[in-house]
Amino acid sequence: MKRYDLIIIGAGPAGLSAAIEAAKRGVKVIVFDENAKPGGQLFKQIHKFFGSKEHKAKIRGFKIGEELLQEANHYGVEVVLNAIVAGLYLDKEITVQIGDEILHYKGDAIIVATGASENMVPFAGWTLPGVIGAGAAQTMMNLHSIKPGNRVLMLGSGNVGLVVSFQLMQAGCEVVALVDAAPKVGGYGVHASKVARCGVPFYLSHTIIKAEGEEFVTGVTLGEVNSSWQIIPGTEKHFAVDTICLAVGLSPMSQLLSMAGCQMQDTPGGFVPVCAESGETSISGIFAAGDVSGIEEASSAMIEGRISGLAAAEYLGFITGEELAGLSKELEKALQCLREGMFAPENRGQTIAKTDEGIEVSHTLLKKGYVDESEILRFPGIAKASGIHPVIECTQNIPCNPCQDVCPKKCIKIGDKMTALPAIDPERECSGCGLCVASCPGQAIFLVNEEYEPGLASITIPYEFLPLPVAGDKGKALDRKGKEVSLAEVTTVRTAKAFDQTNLLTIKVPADAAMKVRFFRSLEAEPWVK
Amino acid sequence: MGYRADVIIIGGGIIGNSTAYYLAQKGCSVIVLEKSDYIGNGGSSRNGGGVRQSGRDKRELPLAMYGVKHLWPNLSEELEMDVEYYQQGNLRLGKTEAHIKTLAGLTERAASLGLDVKMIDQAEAKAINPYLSAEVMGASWCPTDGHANPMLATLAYYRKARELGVRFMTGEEVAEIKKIKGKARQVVTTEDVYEGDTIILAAGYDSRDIAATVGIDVPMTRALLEVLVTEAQPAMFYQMLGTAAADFYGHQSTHGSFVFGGTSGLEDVNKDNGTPVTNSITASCICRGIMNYFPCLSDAKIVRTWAGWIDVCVDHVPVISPVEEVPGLILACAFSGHGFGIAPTVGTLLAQMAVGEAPVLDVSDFRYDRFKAKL
Amino acid sequence: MRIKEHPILGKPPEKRTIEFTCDGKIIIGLEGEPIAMALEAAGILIHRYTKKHHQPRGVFCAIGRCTDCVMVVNGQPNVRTCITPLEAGMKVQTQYGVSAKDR
Amino acid sequence: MGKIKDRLTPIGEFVPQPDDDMIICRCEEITKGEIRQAIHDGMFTLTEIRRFLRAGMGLCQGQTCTRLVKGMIARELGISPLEVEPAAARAPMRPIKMIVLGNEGKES
Repeated sequence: MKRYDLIIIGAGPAGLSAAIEAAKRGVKVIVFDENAKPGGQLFKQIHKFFGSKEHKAKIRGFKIGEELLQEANHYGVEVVLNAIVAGLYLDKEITVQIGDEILHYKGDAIIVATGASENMVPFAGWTLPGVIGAGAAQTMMNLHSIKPGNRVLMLGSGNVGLVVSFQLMQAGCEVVALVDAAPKVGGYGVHASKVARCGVPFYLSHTIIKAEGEEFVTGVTLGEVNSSWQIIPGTEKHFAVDTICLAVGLSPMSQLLSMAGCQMQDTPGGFVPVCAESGETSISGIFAAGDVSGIEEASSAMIEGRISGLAAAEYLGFITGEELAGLSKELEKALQCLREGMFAPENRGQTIAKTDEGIEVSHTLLKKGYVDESEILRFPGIAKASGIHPVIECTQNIPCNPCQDVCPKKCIKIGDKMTALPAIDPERECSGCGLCVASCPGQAIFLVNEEYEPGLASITIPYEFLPLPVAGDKGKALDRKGKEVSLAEVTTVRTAKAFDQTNLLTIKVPADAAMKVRFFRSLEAEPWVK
Repeated sequence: MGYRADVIIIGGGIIGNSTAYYLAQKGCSVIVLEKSDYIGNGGSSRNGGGVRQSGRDKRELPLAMYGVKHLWPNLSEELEMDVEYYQQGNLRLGKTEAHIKTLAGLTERAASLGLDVKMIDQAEAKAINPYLSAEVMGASWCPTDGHANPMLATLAYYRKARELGVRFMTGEEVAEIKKIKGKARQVVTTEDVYEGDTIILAAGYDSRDIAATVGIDVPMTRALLEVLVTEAQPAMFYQMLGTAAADFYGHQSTHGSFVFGGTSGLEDVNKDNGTPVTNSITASCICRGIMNYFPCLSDAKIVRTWAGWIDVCVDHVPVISPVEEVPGLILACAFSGHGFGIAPTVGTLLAQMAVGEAPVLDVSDFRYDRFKAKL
Repeated sequence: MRIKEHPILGKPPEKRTIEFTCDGKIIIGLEGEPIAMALEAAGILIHRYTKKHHQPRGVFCAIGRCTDCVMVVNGQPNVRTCITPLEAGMKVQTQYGVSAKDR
Repeated sequence: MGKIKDRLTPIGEFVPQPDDDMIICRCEEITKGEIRQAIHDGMFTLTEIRRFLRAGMGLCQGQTCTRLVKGMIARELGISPLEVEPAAARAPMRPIKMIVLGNEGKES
């Protein structure tokens, strides 16, 4: 029997983080993953992460994955890929399929970090080719450079639905609509806004009646639902699409833990092990970390992984109880930060009317995915100023603060509480460097100069599409819902290593459009525009 | 609040379900108490599905033959649900001279008791099942044996019994049987009290603890057995399979998947964590066993394994017996892994015993007090 | 439909192009990519027809869980094409029920 | 309302619904109507539905449909999905060829 101090199942953000922390303390660690590539979902996540520095905020998921792998290698973690853990048995024994044989391994401790799988929702025609999970879309485009379709309808307005919609457009697909049966947008408003400003219509309180097509999807019919989730007759809407993408939630993949006999509990968020804060399950020495113990963001999974890695190191006698307490204190604090704000786990499913600052939440944001012009002025990220200045359309309390850190002029204030809304300090002068625009994971910061030229304002927007416009290009200035406001001309396009693939596009528009325009579309900017 | 019925059956396995069905047909009121949350939680739905007469102890053989003759052929029709019964014979395979000798002995004994079973050679076996490996030297062949789907058979009895008004209580754990005025009358669960004129105890291994509450002991233990299920294969054959060396047993189901049971040889000393969870070596061992006889299945994928405890009697023959010391109590347990195939017969017999009819077969070989010291 | 250049990921890593067949037709794919991706790039969406209702199925989860994308590969049925790497000369067939049509 | 213990508890007549022919278990092609009918036939748990209809017992072993079937049982019985038992977890977590599963026990 091959024996390791610590066996970790799953080389995603939680598993790798756990491996790194344990290996750092001298623990002999082996990590198994069934996939050909390590990193779990990180390599499909091409957007920048929320959070603060310690959460690797403003770094793109796949780059975090690369960093974790490097670190794991550095500390001597053995990562075995294409290794399917078939079962978790008594005495912390696992069987693993590697190649054409089954191997038995025992660990003195085991961390299960198997992540989650997608939930699906049935409707007429949901078995047709062309109906896919949002995860499948991500796998196709971000791992294998394959476009999942040309015209896509997204079901689900949670963060996955929103982020993947944006990614679909980045891959060159047209997203014809974003649909959710819930009456309000489930994910972060900033994610919704960046999709809405590309012109994607949001249909809340709508669901799919049927997918059409004989051999594969050729269209979809939606209908509006009432408060008891019944379709309201006469509200049917038809779209010609070739792909329907489902992003209706995730469930922990906790089968191994349940097979091992860990005490489990069924919760609205899925079937999860009963865990201590360290991730230890009811079986001493078996830990759970990341989505398998409850669905959260990858940022949380990484911290949970680190905590469980340290806890396992303590369990195995590589560090003392006091050392563990000291080390995990900071981590628990960091984890707590991510669990605060309007999207905190305890607020799930609730409607929050006001921000922590007492500002009424934008209703259009929840219904249509963008903050209406009439609502935007009440938020502290919007302040009139002369000359160039940032406009921060970040209107919900989410755990994120790179904008505050990055501004060399200290124009942006969030304070110690990471979930506070960013505010503009009117006393400080913006240099127009654009670092805040590029660093905002929600792409919610714009630089506006109402006095760019007589009668013309300049607006700097984050831009992550191809082809990249060049100075002098003319196109359409779009508002927050993607509607044409005016014509616009690109004045400058800035790219820099520090911007990390977020290009800063500065356009000039009529001065009275300065608080309307938030996106630019050159006639050939997006491949789907003929 | 208290419930009463003519018959209280403890155990919602196939024995309890079939008995409930036959009793309901006779017009009795019946309550079935099942400890788990599911109907057919134990060995009833976790077995290889054999409906065999060959290879049986001579005491069991009449029960098996009665079932194959009178009950199984019409069961799907009677229960209005396909229980996937196939009567296409049983091949018990041998690969060595020693195997053949064992099989010949078994065959001779069974044949002398009136069962249509004979030894066949390699060519005959191949003619019956062309997929056999060249290593197979011969087999015993019982053409009237077969198999059925244990999960469906159990639920078919349940569904029909329920339709006939049998009250099934799941999640109802029996704490004790209570004698009232010298007669078994009450079944006390953790939540309620049930009263019946007759109490049938058919709770698998748990029967031992429950019987102990009225001072009766059945010498049995439990063993954890494992079964493998493959992905659906094209239709290949429908015989029941077994081997002289007991490497494995199994069959192909209507669905196309193969269901194979087997052992690693360590079953008697298996440990568990309180749930029927298998060990890490049995499935691999069974696969090797199967591939020795059916190399063509090497690429078939195992999609699922499961294990179930069986209640093993000290002499590997069930206890089906009224208990004179505790009038009103009938035991039906210690089936030793042989219960499924004879379940329709046993249900019929138990129903007859419960209503005071003479059972259609002699059950005296299955008495609870047959166990004696060896010297 | 392959993505030639991506605004964040840039150009996809170079891979050797190879030939394989799907229902006898020669198709060009990239070595080592999942079979399903090569088919998707070639516009082949239907991987199998179901046993009972003969309905078409294709990629659904793309990570090897749902088993909807299975096909007959080199004579073996039920191969999850979304996680099986493509090799030169592979013989891929649409699966009907549990086997290929010519069975 | 919690778990249903008494299997004679009335749950109302089976009323056909327009989308009863919708597939729920993609592998075994089991429809919504079949599952609803089974519940009305007394199959009150996920385990019984699986055994009765094979829903969740196909190639994927219920990865997609288990959650959906749970929801349907809860709806028909008028209980919370949390009162419907979770699916049992059994090895192997992914399908494994017999020749591979049999190839173990070697120390490498």
